[in-house]
Amino acid sequence: MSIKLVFLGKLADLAGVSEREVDAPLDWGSLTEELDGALGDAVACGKIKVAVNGTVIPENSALAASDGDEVALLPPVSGG
Amino acid sequence: MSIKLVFLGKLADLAGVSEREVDAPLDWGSLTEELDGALGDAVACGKIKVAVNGTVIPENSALAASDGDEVALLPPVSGG
Amino acid sequence: MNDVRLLDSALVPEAALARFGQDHPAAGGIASFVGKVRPDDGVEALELSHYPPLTLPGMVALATQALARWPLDGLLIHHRVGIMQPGEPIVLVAAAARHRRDAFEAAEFAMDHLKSDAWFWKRELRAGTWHWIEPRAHDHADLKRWK
Amino acid sequence: MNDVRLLDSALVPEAALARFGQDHPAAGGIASFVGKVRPDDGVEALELSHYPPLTLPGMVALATQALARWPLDGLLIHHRVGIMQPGEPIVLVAAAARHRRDAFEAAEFAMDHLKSDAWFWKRELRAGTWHWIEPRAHDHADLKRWK
Repeated sequence: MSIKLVFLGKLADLAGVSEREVDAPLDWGSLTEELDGALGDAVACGKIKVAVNGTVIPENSALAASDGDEVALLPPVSGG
Repeated sequence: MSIKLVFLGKLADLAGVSEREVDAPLDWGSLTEELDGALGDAVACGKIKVAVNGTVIPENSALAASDGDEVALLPPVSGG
Repeated sequence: MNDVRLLDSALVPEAALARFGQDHPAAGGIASFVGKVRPDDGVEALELSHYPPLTLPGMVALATQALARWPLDGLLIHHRVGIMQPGEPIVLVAAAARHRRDAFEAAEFAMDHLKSDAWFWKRELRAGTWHWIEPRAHDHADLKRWK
Repeated sequence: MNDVRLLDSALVPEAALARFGQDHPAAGGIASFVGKVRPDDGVEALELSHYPPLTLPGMVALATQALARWPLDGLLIHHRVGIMQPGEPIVLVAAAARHRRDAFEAAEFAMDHLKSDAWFWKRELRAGTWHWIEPRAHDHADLKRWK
């Protein structure tokens, strides 16, 4: 009954790991509760996009992940 | 007392040679008289530019070449 | 037709271009661009990270978009990930086409999107400390050209 | 800074580009273009003739113009003369710059001028007969972009 959270870019630094298991199910509310400190702030306020199983979802608030899903947190991509 | 005439592009085909000696001095009138047949027509009517000793002259009618000069007849350059 | 790759070891632009040219013998022209880690600004190293489920598929989609927009014989996109030293190539884009304007435009289109609309995160090592690179307003201006 | 050449034997773009890249290690990017004899239209060979007192000096002046117009680290123009077979490279242009837009623009500027405003005369061998290539209206439209 778990979900794999993947942290990209600076979020991996803030999380201290590049991935972590969390309990299923997961929505945007439970995700932001799960992440605390600077990581939680960055995810809540930081123009993060979310991909579920390799597909970016249109609205973070529509997150609805279940057992076995991979949820990636994608900060804005770096400039050229 | 001679001038080297250089024929470029299709003018070399029409002249049958890539260069020819002609008597000095040479102006635009004596040049067009000197060249006959299809070559003469191409030079007289063909948007030809003229270089004297490696410098393109602004007006063909201003041609005034003397002994030892190199006069090049330049048809329009080919497109890409 | 397209040759789109993520590379985790050295990108050798000349070798890739030579192969690309052989693969498209009928193209009248090939426009290309090589982007390198600039050996200035005190940057000691650059690290690019990616997310496999998105990054390469996004690059493939970008190539498909370019091919739909310009009459190309082929498009090549090779992009590094991992740690690179100053002077090392990061990206190679090449577009083969009958007409040079199409080749140039497709290569610029691909570069503009790779630089600001592809799933890469970069950090630079400066004075022994890693710094994440943020998005730049200028990148979005570059993308607007193609809307 | 600039590397401008007329070549009467094979032009090998990859080798020239590799050297150019080494010559400009500080450039963030290199945009380049290779033009080849198209292996279609029944063309069996292409011959380019030039006039030494004008052709190379004109190419050098073109490179100088590009360098005055864009902030470039360097510009390379290599152009073939003589007889070429289908598929053979005719021209290589490469521009090294800190910013990719400058590199792309300078390379296109150089190509547009080489194609229609440089002292080259071309003829094609088709079905055993040589045909001179005339100027094209389209070329002049290409040049207008840069006025």
